[in-house]
Amino acid sequence: MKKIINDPADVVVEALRGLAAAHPDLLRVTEDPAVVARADAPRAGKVAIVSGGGSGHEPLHGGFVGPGMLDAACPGAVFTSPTPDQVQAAVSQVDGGAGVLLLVKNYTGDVLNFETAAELAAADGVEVRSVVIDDDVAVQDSLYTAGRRGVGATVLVEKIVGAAAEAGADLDTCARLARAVVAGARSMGIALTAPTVPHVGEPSFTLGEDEMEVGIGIHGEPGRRREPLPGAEGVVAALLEPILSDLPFAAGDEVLLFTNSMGGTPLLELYLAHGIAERVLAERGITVTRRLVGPYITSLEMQGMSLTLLRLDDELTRLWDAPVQTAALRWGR
Amino acid sequence: MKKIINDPADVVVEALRGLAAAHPDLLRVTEDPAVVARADAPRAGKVAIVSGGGSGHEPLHGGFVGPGMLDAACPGAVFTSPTPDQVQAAVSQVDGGAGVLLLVKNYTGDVLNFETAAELAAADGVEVRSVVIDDDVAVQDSLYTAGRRGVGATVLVEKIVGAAAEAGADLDTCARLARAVVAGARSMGIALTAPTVPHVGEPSFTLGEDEMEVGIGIHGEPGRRREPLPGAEGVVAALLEPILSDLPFAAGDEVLLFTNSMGGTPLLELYLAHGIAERVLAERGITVTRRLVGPYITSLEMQGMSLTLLRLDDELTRLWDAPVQTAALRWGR
Amino acid sequence: MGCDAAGVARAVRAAAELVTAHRDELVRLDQAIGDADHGENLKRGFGFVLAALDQSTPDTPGAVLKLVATTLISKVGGAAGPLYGTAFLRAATAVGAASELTPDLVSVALQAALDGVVARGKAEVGDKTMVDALTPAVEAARGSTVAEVLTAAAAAAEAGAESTIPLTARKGRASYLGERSAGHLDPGARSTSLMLRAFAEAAS
Amino acid sequence: MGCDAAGVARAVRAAAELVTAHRDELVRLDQAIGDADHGENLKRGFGFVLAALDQSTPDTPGAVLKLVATTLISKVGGAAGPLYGTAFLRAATAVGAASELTPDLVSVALQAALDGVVARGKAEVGDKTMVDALTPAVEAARGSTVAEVLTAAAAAAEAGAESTIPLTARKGRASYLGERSAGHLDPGARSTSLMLRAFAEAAS
Ligand SMILES: Nc1ncnc2c1ncn2[C@@H]1O[C@H](COP(=O)(O)OP(=O)(O)O)[C@@H](O)[C@H]1O
Ligand SMILES: Nc1ncnc2c1ncn2[C@@H]1O[C@H](COP(=O)(O)OP(=O)(O)O)[C@@H](O)[C@H]1O
Ligand SMILES: [Mg+2]
Ligand SMILES: [Mg+2]
Ligand SMILES: [Mg+2]
Ligand SMILES: [Mg+2]
Repeated sequence: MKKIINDPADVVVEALRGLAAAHPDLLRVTEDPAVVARADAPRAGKVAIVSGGGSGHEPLHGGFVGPGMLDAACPGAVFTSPTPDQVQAAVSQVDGGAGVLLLVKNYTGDVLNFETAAELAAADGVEVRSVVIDDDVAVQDSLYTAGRRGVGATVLVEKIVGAAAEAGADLDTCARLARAVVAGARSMGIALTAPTVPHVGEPSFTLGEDEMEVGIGIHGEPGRRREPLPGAEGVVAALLEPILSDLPFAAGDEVLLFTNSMGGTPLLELYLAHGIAERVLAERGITVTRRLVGPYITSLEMQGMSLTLLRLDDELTRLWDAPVQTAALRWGR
Repeated sequence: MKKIINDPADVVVEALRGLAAAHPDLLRVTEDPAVVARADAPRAGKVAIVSGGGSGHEPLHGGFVGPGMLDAACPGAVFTSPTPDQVQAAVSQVDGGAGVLLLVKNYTGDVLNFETAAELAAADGVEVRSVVIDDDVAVQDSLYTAGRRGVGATVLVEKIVGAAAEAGADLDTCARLARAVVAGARSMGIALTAPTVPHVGEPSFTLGEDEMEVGIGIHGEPGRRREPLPGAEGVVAALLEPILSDLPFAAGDEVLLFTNSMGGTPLLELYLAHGIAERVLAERGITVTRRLVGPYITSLEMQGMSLTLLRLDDELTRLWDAPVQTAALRWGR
Repeated sequence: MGCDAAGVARAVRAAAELVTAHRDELVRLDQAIGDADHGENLKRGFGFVLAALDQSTPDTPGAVLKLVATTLISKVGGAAGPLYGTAFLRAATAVGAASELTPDLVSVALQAALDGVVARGKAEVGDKTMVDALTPAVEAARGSTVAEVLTAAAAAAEAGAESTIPLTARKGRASYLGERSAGHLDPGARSTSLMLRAFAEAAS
Repeated sequence: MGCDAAGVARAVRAAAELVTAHRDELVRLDQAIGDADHGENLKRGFGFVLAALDQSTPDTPGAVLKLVATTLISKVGGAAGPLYGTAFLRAATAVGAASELTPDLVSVALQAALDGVVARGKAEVGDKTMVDALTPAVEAARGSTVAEVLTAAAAAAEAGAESTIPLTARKGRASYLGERSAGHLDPGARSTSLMLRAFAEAAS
């Protein structure tokens, strides 16, 4: 294992110290339990948006804490959902009296831990709602799985709902918007290499020199199938087709296209793939009106990418465009 | 070679198409010769800031084109400096009548091609100045080398000079500021893995499982020496010591600390290293007043990192804080 | 062993040690069909359990089990944290304020633990989860001494865990793999069988 | 070969083909002590040279050399683009409007090319660059026919290129490696010797 770390057991807390040192204007970190909260939290009268999940997906979620996006993030151990205590601590740090919305990626662990946290927070007298994000079309949503994973749409939900909360939307509105984004977003990912979890010390899986793993998640779990690695055109087609046919998206739709690196894929390749995706969507009569390109929801150093498509309307577009001031996403003001 | 590309010969132009598609509000791309220019160029009466270099270092330089930073970037082939024609085309696209400043990283190829371009532009009647950036302390600046490489300081020069030009500074002032940043900045990098150049198809060098390459550049060239990979504390020490002793930096200095990923090193590790660097500097009595953490000047998918320290004064700090609106750096406004 | 609070604490320590000794195996099992953290999660959680037991000595078996439960819930995360946490919490409630565990109380506690896991995780037998180890363990948990009850449960859990190998997962992270999950032992079923083995040996 | 414009164009084509055939070797040499692009840079540049020669047929040797120069300058980039570009440009100027190259003119052109490379790159013999191949080539470039001149130059360039192996680089990208650059053939010296060999063979 080649990593710039000290003891694998300390990776998360040491990274949080660096995050806190790097962004003193935006956020505050508490180490036990681990919480990344807005520097100016709690904001009286504002709905607080809280998310979290295993570490190793940076900048998700800590990099999205700040005005216009999250009020707090709860980083678990690498690839392990946070505990209820963390979420409860986050809630109590940022609750401004207008309620707290928990944004939960759909994994058994995340759902169970946030569920318990919501009960604990409710017992503390805080009004809490949860919305579960499940946008990954690689997983068939049926009786035979834990349901679709929450992946790329998470970034979009956090941005859009964060903007609404910042603008004074109430808890019901924030929850409705979160559900609307989840309903209108679909994602799909592939991997060229596997991530190496620090406490494991070796890659989570191995792929042949000419293979890609199709339908991967963000935790180093293998995908649905293994295929020969095609050129970039083929990769984009393998990602776009299942997304487009699932919702389905149709000619005339206006969409946000989110081209995400899984961490190790450099921007040169990512922009190349993005250009192809834009061209293919244009050929299908789908209009890309907003885009996000970069490593925003990652799986450590894994090489690979995902595409997320979100159908936009005026309300979602306006909220996407609203100012955001976080470590990883900034615009407007 | 595992990459999301089509024909290796088309990588740069296809990536540029994606860049253009992703940021229509910020920039325009011409393909032959390849130039990335501000969407609103030329700006009458404003000094134009032009940089460029081989591709493979993204977001450098195209990701830094926009208000408050570069007017144009000239992307060469992967790891190959651009040609004079490209630079000349960029100059003519963005010249607003107040002169053009060329920011050149100190590599033989970059220096020679920009030199010729400057002659061509001068012959076209454009007032041109060049500043060469050479901040890499891994290379001894002596009779026995091509001189120090331009690495991390490039990002800082482009930001600071871009802010000055945006605020109306004249060509001499911009050139003076560029030289001031170069004079006050020092960098050092290490690699855990080598990049794979698309037209080569295999890693530029190979390192043992426990080795790091110390004093690397951003083109896959091997470093000055190979050492056993220490923990993150050791990595940060190996980077900071030669930087601090070179300028030298001293207790009482106020600095900008730029913790840069070479591409493949994930944010989790980068923030961890950043936290250590902040702690060590504090122990030395050096005050970090500004910081930048992320993959900003990279070497394709290479794992590794660099640190850059820039001594700040009020003028540089104010220019660093000034608004910037580019694909990769955004704040203020 | 005695089945008072101290005895139960010793059994928990034994389970903590066995699971920790199998940390790498559990990581590898989870790597094949999950995210490679199950062994690390349990090692971390039981490390805190041992520290908690070092600090305070609860005075009933139920209080020991409750301490285990709250520690796992607040320190593990992932799927295993809340599931095992709930299992221990329900077991604690089931044994109430008894100062000593009887064979019957152990059976009841195991049943309560299983009910808790199912209530939280909604898994059925055959879904390739810890339920596949715990369900046969509960069914087999009969005997005239606590040691007999736990030995029977542990043996059944071991067989139940093995039975997950050919299964296609329908719950948890392994379900994302679809048919590619078949041919692998479920890590949670394995850790359940390890814990029961440790309890059984501690009781013998 | 004839040494008129068509003959010089044929020689340039031969050089383009030989360098392109050695593309991988030049990439590997540059990979060891540089950034692995020298072969690709020259292949790309000479590809454009061939295309330019296909389009227009300049009518003097000097015009052919100038076309090569401007194409390399505008299409190659890196260190080799301006250096080889300048070499061909100075050679073009040196042969002026002559309609046919003589042995003397070839010697003069080679000297001018070397002077141009040194003027741009400031390298001296022993710095481990193309200058180590070009300098002995210029010194050896004597003979009673163009073929003799170029054959002597090519042989000297080859020896000069080999001489770079033990050297520690003091110019160009290889200089960053310090003593680690010793033990490797300089890619630019190698490509210089390849070009001169192609010229010599075309002239023979
Ligand atoms: N819904 C569920 N019901 C019962 N057990 C489950 C369920 N989901 C997962 N598990 C168990 O949890 C184990 C995985 O635990 P762990 O790796 O610690 O958590 P995570 O899956 O969050 O990484 C699985 O092997 C399985 O036995
Ligand atoms: N200052 C110089 N003078 C003469 N030749 C040089 C100089 N610097 C580099 N070279 C030559 O250029 C070659 C490298 O060319 P190339 O790889 O195409 O460019 P780059 O170094 O920009 O990647 C070296 O092998 C060397 O022969
Ligand atoms: Mg997990
Ligand atoms: Mg080069
Ligand atoms: Mg797991
Ligand atoms: Mg080179």
